[in-house]
Order: sequence, then C-alpha cells, then structure tokens
Amino acid sequence: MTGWLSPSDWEAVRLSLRVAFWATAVSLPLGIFTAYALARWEFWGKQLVNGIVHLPLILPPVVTGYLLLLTFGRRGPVGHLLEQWFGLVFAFRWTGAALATGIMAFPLMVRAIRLAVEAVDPRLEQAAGTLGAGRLWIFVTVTLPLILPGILVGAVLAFARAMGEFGATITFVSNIPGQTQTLPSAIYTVLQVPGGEGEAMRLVIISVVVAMTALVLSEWLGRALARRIAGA
Amino acid sequence: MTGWLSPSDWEAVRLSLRVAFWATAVSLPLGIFTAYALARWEFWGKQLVNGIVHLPLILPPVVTGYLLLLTFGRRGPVGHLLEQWFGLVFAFRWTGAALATGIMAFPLMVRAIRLAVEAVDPRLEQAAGTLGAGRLWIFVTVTLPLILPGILVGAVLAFARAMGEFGATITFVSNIPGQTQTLPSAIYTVLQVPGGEGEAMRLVIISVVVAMTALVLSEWLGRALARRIAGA
Amino acid sequence: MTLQVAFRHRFAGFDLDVAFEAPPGLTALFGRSGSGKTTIVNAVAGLLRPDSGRIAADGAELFDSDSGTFLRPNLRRIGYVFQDARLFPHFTVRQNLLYGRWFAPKNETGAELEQVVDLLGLGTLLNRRPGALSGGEKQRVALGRAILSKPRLLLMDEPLAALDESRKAEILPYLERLRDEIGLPILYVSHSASEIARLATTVVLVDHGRVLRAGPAEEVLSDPEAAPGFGLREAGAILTVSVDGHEADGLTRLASEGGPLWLPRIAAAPGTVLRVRVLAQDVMLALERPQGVSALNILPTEVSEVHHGHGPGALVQLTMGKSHLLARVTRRSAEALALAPGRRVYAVLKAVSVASVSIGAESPGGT
Amino acid sequence: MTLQVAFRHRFAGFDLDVAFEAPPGLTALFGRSGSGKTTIVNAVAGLLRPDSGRIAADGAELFDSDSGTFLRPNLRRIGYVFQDARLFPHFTVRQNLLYGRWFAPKNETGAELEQVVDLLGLGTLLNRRPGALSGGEKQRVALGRAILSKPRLLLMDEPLAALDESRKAEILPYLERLRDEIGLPILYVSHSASEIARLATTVVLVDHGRVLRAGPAEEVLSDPEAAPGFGLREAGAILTVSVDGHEADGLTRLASEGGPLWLPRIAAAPGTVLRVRVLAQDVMLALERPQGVSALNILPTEVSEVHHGHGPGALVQLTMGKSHLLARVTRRSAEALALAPGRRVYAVLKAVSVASVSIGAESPGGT
Amino acid sequence: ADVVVFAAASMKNALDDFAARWQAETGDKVTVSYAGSGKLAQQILQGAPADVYVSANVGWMDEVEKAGLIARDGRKDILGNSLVLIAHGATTEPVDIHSGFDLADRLGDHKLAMALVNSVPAGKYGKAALTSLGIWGAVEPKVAQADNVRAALALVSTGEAPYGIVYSTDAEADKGVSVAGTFPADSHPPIIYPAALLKDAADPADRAFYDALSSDMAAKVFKTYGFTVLPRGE
Ligand SMILES: Nc1ncnc2c1ncn2[C@@H]1O[C@H](COP(=O)(O)OP(=O)(O)OP(=O)(O)O)[C@@H](O)[C@H]1O
Ligand SMILES: Nc1ncnc2c1ncn2[C@@H]1O[C@H](COP(=O)(O)OP(=O)(O)OP(=O)(O)O)[C@@H](O)[C@H]1O
Ligand code: MOO
Ligand SMILES: [Mg+2]
Ligand SMILES: [Mg+2]
Repeated sequence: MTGWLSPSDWEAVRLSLRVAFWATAVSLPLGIFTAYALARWEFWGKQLVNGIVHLPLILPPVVTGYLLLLTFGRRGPVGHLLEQWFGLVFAFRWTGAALATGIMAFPLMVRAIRLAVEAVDPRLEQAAGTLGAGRLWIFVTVTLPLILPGILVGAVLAFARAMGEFGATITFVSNIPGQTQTLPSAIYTVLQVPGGEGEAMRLVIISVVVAMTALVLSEWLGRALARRIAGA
Repeated sequence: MTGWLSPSDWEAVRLSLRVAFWATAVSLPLGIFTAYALARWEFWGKQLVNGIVHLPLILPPVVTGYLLLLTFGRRGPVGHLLEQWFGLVFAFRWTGAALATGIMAFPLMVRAIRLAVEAVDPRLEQAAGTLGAGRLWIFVTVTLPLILPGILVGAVLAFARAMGEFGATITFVSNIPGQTQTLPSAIYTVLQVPGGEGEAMRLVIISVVVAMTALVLSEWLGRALARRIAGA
Repeated sequence: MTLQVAFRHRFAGFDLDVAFEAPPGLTALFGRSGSGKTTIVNAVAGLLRPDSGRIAADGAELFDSDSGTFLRPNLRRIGYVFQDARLFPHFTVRQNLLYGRWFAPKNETGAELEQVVDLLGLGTLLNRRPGALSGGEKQRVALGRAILSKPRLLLMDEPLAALDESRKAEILPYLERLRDEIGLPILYVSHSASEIARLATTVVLVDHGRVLRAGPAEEVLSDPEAAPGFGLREAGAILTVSVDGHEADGLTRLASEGGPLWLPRIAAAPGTVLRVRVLAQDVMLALERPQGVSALNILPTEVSEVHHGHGPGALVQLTMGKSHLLARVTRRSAEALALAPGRRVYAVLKAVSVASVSIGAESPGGT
Repeated sequence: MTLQVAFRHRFAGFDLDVAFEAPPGLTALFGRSGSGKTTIVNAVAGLLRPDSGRIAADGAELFDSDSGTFLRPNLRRIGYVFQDARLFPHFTVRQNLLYGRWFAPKNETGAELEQVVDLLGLGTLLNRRPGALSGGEKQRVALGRAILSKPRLLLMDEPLAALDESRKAEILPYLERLRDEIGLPILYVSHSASEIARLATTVVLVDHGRVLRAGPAEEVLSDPEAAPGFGLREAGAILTVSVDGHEADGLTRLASEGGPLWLPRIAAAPGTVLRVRVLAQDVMLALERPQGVSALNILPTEVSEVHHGHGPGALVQLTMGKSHLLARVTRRSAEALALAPGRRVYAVLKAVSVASVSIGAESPGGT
Repeated sequence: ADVVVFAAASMKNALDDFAARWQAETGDKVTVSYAGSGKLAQQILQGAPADVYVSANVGWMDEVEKAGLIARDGRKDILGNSLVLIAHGATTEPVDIHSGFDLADRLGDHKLAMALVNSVPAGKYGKAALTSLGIWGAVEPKVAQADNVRAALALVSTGEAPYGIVYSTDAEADKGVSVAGTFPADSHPPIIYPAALLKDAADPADRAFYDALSSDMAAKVFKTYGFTVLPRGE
C-alpha cells in the first residue's frame, strides 16, 4: 500500500479526513441553528442572513478563498482579533482548511436541514407545548429528533463537499504538504504535471472510497431513522 | 454601465445566466426523477446510482472537469458518438458549460428534492390510489405538488451553484470569451492580472446580485406555496 | 357484488386471521378498538398485502397469495373513507371532491357534485383548503370524495364518528339510498350499534383478529347470544313491517306480524316495506293489556326464550308469527311475571322509543 | 378553578364570538360540526391567539387583548387531548405517555403510569410507536399522555369518539374520578349527549360561533326548550338520588324524591349521592298504577309543563318534590291521557332503561 | 476570421494589449482563453478548437507536439521571464541573492509564498533556483504553495507571507509588494514561453497572428510588461 501511494499522499488523505470531519462537526450546530431560525422565525434582516449563508455557493471558490484571506488572515480584521484574544490562527493551518471547507459546505447543510424543519408538523410542537415543554425543550425533544434525517443529509453533503473542495482552500491556506495539502490539492498538483494522471487517479479513488463509505453509512442510518418513525 | 464593465464582461454575465438557466432547467426533470427513485423505489444498484449522483460533490471540480473532457470531449467516447449521431457538441461550447455546471449542481438538486419526497405522507398517495389514480397520476397530482417547495429549493441551489461553478467548467470547456467564459471564469481571469481586483469585485457584485435575486424570488415563491398548503 | 375475504396477516404482536363473505348490501364490521377492522379494510382496498389468503369480488380475484395475484388499489375501483380523513392539503375542498372524477369511467353515472355538496353541507367550504376545516368538516369532505369517485365498492372506516347527531341523521338516509338505489355495496366499520342496526344487511363481529360471528343483520342482531358483543344497551331485534298509512296527528301506521304499530311520521309511501329496530331495553312486558298509558303500541306475543346473563338482567325473546322481538328485563321482573317459554305476554312499546335512526328501507340485499 | 372565557376571533368566512364561564367540574362544549368548539379549546390552550377578548383561570389572565397578555401554552399547565391524536411519532407509547412528566412539577401528585396504562388497556402497546397503532389505540394514548402531564385543567376534544362502547364504559368512570377525586376541572367537547349528560356539571351549547345557552348541566339538560339542541332522542332529566341498599338479585335500591327506584347494581356504598339520567323517551306515563308489568319503577308525579314541538310528539315535564323528570310521548297519547299542568300521572320506568353511562357520582361542583 | 488563442493565465495583461493592437491593425478578431498551461494543453489534446497555444513552460508544449497537433513549422519560443523574490510592502531593503543566502532565517516562523512547486511552472522554476542555491532543504518546510502565481502574489500582498517568489512580470504592477531581488538567470532553467500554431488552424489569420507574436510590435508590447523577448529564429 505504501508503495501504491507516496507518504505525502497518505498524509493528504489523513488531513482531508480530519479537515472534513471538523468542518462538518463544528458547523453542524450552527447549521442547525441557522436552518431553524430561517425556517421558523421572522426577524429583521432575515433575507440578508439567508443571502450570506448562500454566498459561498454563488461565488467562485477562489473569491471566497480570497475574501477569507482578507478577513481571517493574520492581518485581516477578524483573524487579527482571533489571534490576539484566543491565540486562534487559521492562516496556513489545517484549521484554516477546515474553516474554508466548512464555509463552502455551509449552504448545503443549512438548506437540507431547513427543508427538514419545514416538513415538521407544527401541531406536534404545539402538542409538546401543551404538555409543558418550553421552546428549547420542544426543539430538543420533538423538532430535533424529527429532523434527524435532514441533519444527516446535511452532514453528509457537507462532509462530501469538504472532501472535494479545492478552490477556496488552496487560495486561503495554500498548499503545504502535511499541513494544508488536502486530497483535492494533491490531486490538482499531480494533474498539472504531464503524465500525472495515474497518480491522480489513485488519489481520486481514495477520495471516492472515503466519501462513498460516508454516504452508504448515512443512507443506512437514515433508513434506520425512518423505520423507527414509521413504527415497525 | 458599459463603462463600468467591459463588453466581454457583460458577455460573461449573459453567458453565465444562460448556462445556469439551462443547466437548472434541463437537469430538473432528471433530478426529480432520480430523487423520487432514490426515495421510493428499491432496485438493484441503488447505492451505485446514489454514489454516482454524489460524485461531483466529492471529487475536486478539476477532476470532474477532466473526466468530462475525457468523456464528452470531441475525442471522448460519448462526445464522439453524440456528435456523429445527433450533431450535439459539448466540448468548448456554452452547452458544455451548462453540462458541467449541471452535473456539479446535480447532487444538491437531487438531495433537496429527495428530502422533500421523503417528507410526503405516503398515506396521501394511498388515498389517491383508492380514488383511481395510477402511479404516474399519483405522482403528478399528489406527490409533485407536495414536493414543490423542495423542487424550488433544489432548483435554487442548482442555479446558484451553476452561477458559481468554476473548476469543472474551465477544465472542461476552457475559458473562451463569448463562448465558454462564464462569470466565475471571467473573475478568475481578471484576478490573474495584477490590479485586477477592482474589476473582479464588480463582477462578483453582479454575480451576487443575480443569485440573490433568484434566492429572494424563490423564498417568496416558497412562502406562497407553504401558505397555500397551510390553508389560508 | 359479493366480496369474499379470507386472509391471514401478522404484525409484530398482532395476528389477524379472518374469513367472511359480504353479500350485496351493507356489511358492517363491528369490534372493539384494536380488533383488526382497519386492517381488514386496508387489505380489501389493496393498501395492505396480507401474508396469505384470498380476496375476491364477484369471483374476480383482487388478491390471491397462491397465484401471486395482487391488483393495485387504483385498479380495484374501491372507494375508501379513511378513519383519518387524508384529504389532499394542496387542493381545495372542491378539488378534493372532484379528484376521483378524473379517473372514473366517464360513461358511468354516479353521484353528482351538487347533490353531495348539499347533503354534506359543504357549500360554503368549497374554496377552502383542508387546513382550514374543522374535524367534522374534514370527515364530510372525505366521505364526499369517496362517493364521487364512482366506486364499485365503498369502504367506510368510522365515517360518522366525528359528526353530531343531526348531521348523522341527514347522512344516514343518503347512505341507505346509495346502498339501495344505486345498489352500491358497502363495507362499513363503526362502533355505533345503532348505526349498524340501521344500515347493515350483514354484520361481521371481529374480536382480537378473528371473526366471532358473521351473518344477516337481523339474525346477528336478534341473537341473544351475540348481544353482549354489541353492548347490552344496544341489543335489539329487527322487525320487518310495511307502511299502512299516515294519520292526521303525524303518526304513521305500520303493519307488523303482531298487529298495527304507530310510529312518528316516516317519509315512505304506503306499501313500502321497512326495517324497524326495537331495542330490547325499550320493550316492557305486561301480563294484561295495560290501560290508560302513554304507550301506543301493545303487541300480544309469546315468550320463546329466556336468556340469563351474569348480571341482574335477562334477555327475553318474544315471538309473533315468524318475527322476533327482544326484551331486556330484570331478573326480579322475570320471576315476578313467571316468564318462561310458552308464556303469553304483551309487549309494550312507546312510539317515540323507536329512534328514527333505526328505521331503514328494506334493502334488496336483506333476507 | 373557574375558567372565564370571552373572546372574538375571525377566520375568513367564520366569525367566533363567545363568552361563558366554566366553574369547577366538567364543562361540556356541545354543538354541531363546524360550530367553533375546537377553536374555543385552542384559544384556552394558547394555541390560538384570539383577535380580542380575555381568558382567565381563577382570575389569573391567560390572555387579555387589552393588556397584551398572552401566556405561552407551556406555562398554562393545561392538558389537551386533541381531536387528532398528535402523538410523537418518534417516541414509543411509553415515552409518549411520560412526555409531560419531564415538565410537570415533581412534588405534585397526579395519575400514575401503571394506573393509566391499565385503565386504557395500553399494557401490550408500551413499546410500540404510534405508527403501529389502530385509530382507537392512538386516541387512548393521547388521553393518557394528557392526564399524566399533571395538568391543572384538562381540555378534551372528542376524546372518546373513536372508541367502542365497552371501552368508553371503562373510561368514563375514570374521567369522573379525575373530575371528583382529583378535582381536575375539564373542558370537554363531545357530540354524544349521553356522554355529556353523564359527565358534565356545566353545559355550553355552541352554534355558529355563538354561545346559545350555558348553565348547570341539570338545568340545561332538563330544559324542554334546550332539548332540540341535543337531538330529541337525547332529551332527558337528571335526578339526584342516594344509594339505599343493594339487594340479593343484583339490583340496587335508590331513594329519590318520588320514592324508591331499582336499578341494576351500582358500585357505590349506601348513602352515596348519585346523578341518574332518565331519558325522556324511556319514561312511559300511566293514569293508574300498572299491575303485572316488567317495569319495576313506578313513580307518582304531577305534570308541570307540556311542550309541543313541530312533530307528532310532546315533551312533558313532571315534578316530584323539587325534582323534575322529562317524558316524551306522542301528541295522540298526550290528548288521550289529557296531559296538562297539574294532572297527576305515574311515571313508569324500566330498571334497565337507565343506562349505566348515565349514572354518575354527584360532582362536588354540581348544584 | 477569428483567431482562438489558448494562453497561460500569467500572460493576460501583455497578450490582451498585444491582441488589441493586432486586431486594430488587421481587422481580424482574436479571442484568448486564459487558464493554467497544463489545463490548456490537456484541452488541446482533447480536440479544443484552439488555433494558437502559448504555454508558460516547455513541458506541456512538448506533450502537444508529441501528440502531433502542431502545424508544420509551427513552434517557437517567443518570450522569457525572470524570477524575483518579493517582499510585503511598497518598499523593502534589497536582499542579496546568492548561493546559500539567508532566506530561511529571514522567514523565521513565516511562510514563503510560491506557486505549486511540482506542477505550476513558476513554482518549479523557483524550486530549481532554491535548490541550485543550496537552500531548498532549509526553506522547503516554510513554503506555502498557491495554485497559481497570482495567488502566491496575493499571499505576500496581504502580508500573510513576508516573502514570495514570482515572475518579475507579476511583481511589476502590484502595489502591495516590492522586489527584493532577482534570481540569477543561471540558478534555474531558462524561463521560456513557447508558442505554437496548431494543426487544425486553417485560416490564414491564424498563421498571421502566430507570426505576429514575434514581430517588432509584439516585442515592444511584451517588454513593457516585463518580459524578455527571445531572439528570433532560436
Ligand atoms: N384556519 C381557518 N381558516 C378559516 N376557517 C377556519 C379555520 N379554522 C377553522 N375554520 C372554520 O371555523 C369553524 C369552526 O371550526 P372548529 O374547528 O372550531 O369547529 P368544531 O366545532 O370543532 O367542529 P367539529 O366538531 O367538526 O370538529 C369551521 O367552520 C371551520 O371551517
Ligand atoms: N404496523 C403495525 N405493527 C404492529 N401492529 C400493528 C400495526 N398496525 C396495526 N397494528 C395492530 O393491529 C391491531 C389491529 O389494528 P386495526 O387498526 O386494524 O384496529 P381497528 O379494529 O381498526 O381499531 P380501531 O377501532 O381502534 O381503529 C391493533 O392491535 C394494532 O395495534
Ligand atoms: O468549484 Mo471549485 O472550483 O470547488 O474549486
Ligand atoms: Mg381502525
Ligand atoms: Mg373540532
């Protein structure tokens, strides 16, 4: 196996997994919150928030990456403060890759979860209210379990997107083997070399295998959830 | 206005709109079909189909573009046949950009619609069956209207992604102004020039305005649909 | 149309094994909550594919596990009024009502929209969507929707449970007309013995997934043994009578085997044959013909059977010619009056006791 | 607890304007389908914010459009049994039942799970999810869920509509106990006059979004004017009686103002005060005390009012001491017996006619 | 007639300028598709309708030639470029670039921005230069590779990285960076931009444009953008 892929390729695989995992895990709570707010609340600036959430989908990834660089870079207004206050640095770190892929995947996640929230029968939430549950508890005990399939879909979409994202990542955190060289960056690199198709294909296969595993797992989990609710 | 953006920039805006529109419009029926099949049918190879649908999400866009080039290019097996039989050429035409962005957006579209299909109460479809509706009619008169909000979301996601897609498009159909240079490609191009940020920003703003308009329209339509079903 | 039903189906924790035949007319499925009624109806509609068995209409197989036949619901032309209304939320009431029309054969006649709308009191609701309807309104729309789809068989799962008495009183005669005039066979689930007594030509008693008793309504309902199944309060017999004439003070005179009966006006022409249900608890027995009482109907009968249950009461079967009556009395009275087969007694029956709900037109499918 | 309800609300095409007071006990909302019952109940629960008005419990405002008060549903501690069960599909029956427990104050006592499960016959269903329940089973779980949430007020929207008679007969005494022993105030929607007659201490008649009549159950139900609202078949009076003793042949002797009454065994200790509902159509009138009849209960009374309707019948109010009875007779009999205020007649009443459903423990909230 | 040119993205400014002049002169239209050289070569290999290809490195041009897609007598090296070390800020103290110079120390904890060192031409040349100067080993762990030269430039321009290695043509216009030094021409393989007339180019205008790329007018234009113009006939 080690002969099949170079150690730095393996490094890229490991890094991509880590980046995609954290990008998904960290953005999930925020994604759920945002989706719920957009689906159920009326507030000033809602359309603005909705627009901002979709921005990474609309903008070419390089632009997103560039904007991230300007904002979260060491000298960027946010990056600067984060470093000063929390010692949190994104630039040239895998955390930056996670931030970039997380942001790129965010609209997908939010949309999936929002669709699920909108499909929840509000009469069930009302029933929970009459049984004494406050808003938070209604959310936790009724809404959340009912949107689990949607959350699952959102998470898988985000994970898959995070595994495949390239443009924003390389623009924001560049391509430092072992630190920010994710699978797509590695693939891109070898594809730019004449005759690099063979190695690229091997990396693509790994990428596909990882994402498919996540996909099949999620399908399986989704079915289990659906069966549970159908009441077998 | 013409002074604000160069004619070739306007060309790119027009082209992007055309590409995104057709990518969405043509893939929508297929997306609905695929989503329905994945949600409701059991068939051999279902997981495979599911995997293939998600592939463009997982693969780095350049890889997808490269695979498209190999398959649908003039010398590619499929591209060759399509040209011979139907005179249909994708390579280096705006149709190819539509194909690339359509494929890149397809998983998003399918996932959104599939979530909506899964939220439709099968008991309503059963009721339609007892009233004499066959499978197709049940789909057209019951399922389809009930998943309209999901279709809308799917279409908007696809349109937005098509407006923003860059990697696969430039790899597949290159970056020929007036023919295959979409907004993201144009942005990329001007970003290659020192001092091109100003023009890039103008293009980004146009891109954002277009996509936001689509977004707001879709939100508004979605609300109208929801209100109708809520029964006001 | 005769429906033959015989199948088994297992749910985790519930085992259904039923066989019965539903001849033309209205067949009532009666049984406790959870006894399997909806499951049976679903199997007939084709919404449930039973583990094994056979379901056929007039010999045509709808389902047969041996031959692997399973006709899809839309090909069965079976209208179904669901226990939960299942209206299409995106359609207006009018569109819901007309839904089945698209698929029904154009040349066949059936109920007309206006007629159904009037009957069900839906006139002001036609342009609303189901989300803005009350519980009973939804149920009425579901009823109309099924009827308007011109089915060859109608399944009704507690269609009137959410309705008030006066609305029920309006709808019941219509169901009778469907049964008799259009000759539409109906499979009807209800908890209400009086609804069943009025409408059913055949009764199927279901309990814990088994058929306890099935047969013509008169027989099953007049059978003292079967009575506990309906609840003692609902025990009663069905008398077949014919309209004799309408009198000036608003009463209708009926001819029965035991003599004339007077009931509050019945809208039926003289000569019409009717089924009248007399509840056992509404029948008082007297050894001599009582004088100066408000009860108009006093019939000479002979005790044919006395059935003592566990409680303080007794069910007495009375015979007049070939007809039977049931009377429910206390054990104490039974002893005081020395009731025993062969004893001649007068059955005293108030005119107003026979609820209009229990007067039905004689069904062509009845015995 | 006394509930004060007075509000207006407009839907497109429907206008609700109601005001009534629900004193402790069980207040029944009665009215036709679409008359506005569910809307009222929703407003009390806090699921609907009316356009204007005020809703208060024991003076504490739940809603007041003037002051802008609107207490959220979860702060009202009002249990609600919905017309559609609304069970949580992702929870098992047990989890559904215990849901309200998480939020109820821990120190307060309330119904126990086991007790409720037994009563509602849910023992074998505890680990199922709602998707695998029959219609009646769902309704029973919803009932249990609301009761177990230890509410201070219980709203029930046709809780028993999907249930069979025997199941109802088991549940009704329990509701009485909730009402009387725990003293839980209940707002109860039902189409069944007999359910209402048995349970209600207060009756509110709703029609087309307006309150037609509201008052103590005895009054509203014994009022010949209000009777048509319930359907003539359900007209009847409520007698307050006390248990005198249990006799060997299974009958219970009751003392009423008109003399002794014998009914099939009632499980209540001697001395207990009970409410007994006697349907107008079950009362026969006789000028002389009949002899040799199966009816055990013959009470001397005096006619106090004769109410002629449109039909061939008449409602006769009878007085014995301070109690009233209603009798429904034909106009022909009324004339034959020359019934008029002041005339002394015997009311003949079969022991078995008084359905056990109409025997209720005297509620502390009753008059 | 319409001439379709596939050109390396780093040539955009200069080539746009030249093409505009040539259009004005001849009345023929030029359309340029800018992307990475590799991408363009792959597209040409797959039958892209390009008439002229200008690559930023020799390797990809060789691929195209091997595939037999270049017209007879249709390849020439037209431009050269030099490699510079840039620093963040409008001005900077000059750095003496020589064998073993102290780049690693100057970087400290910070990064050196380059284009991808194994695939993008500018990155490859930079790596070769640092290797021949004997400091690649010390610098390598501090290299941040961007997917193209412009992205590397942006990293320095925004101050994310203090130093970067780019073409002198890129450093020209960016106000956020200044040239700290130029790599000796012999420290890396010559930076050559070959141009090719492709086999499918049938229109006379195509060859005219190809020829014009090595005209005097072209030389003048390219020089103003910082390129070195290679002697004709090489
Ligand atoms: N959202 C709404 N928009 C318009 N009309 C409505 C809406 N909700 C209810 N209504 C109407 O208000 C009236 C009262 O409805 P409500 O549900 O209170 O009736 P109900 O007395 O509970 O009837 P039922 O016994 O049939 O359940 C009905 O005529 C109904 O059509
Ligand atoms: N999917 C299922 N899995 C397991 N048990 C089920 C399922 N569906 C129904 N049952 C059980 O089957 C039995 C019969 O259900 P069914 O719905 O036929 O009852 P029913 O007679 O219609 O009752 P009701 O009058 O309460 O509607 C019930 O005990 C129910 O719990
Ligand atoms: O669309 Mo991209 O191009 O993720 O890099
Ligand atoms: Mg059922
Ligand atoms: Mg209601």
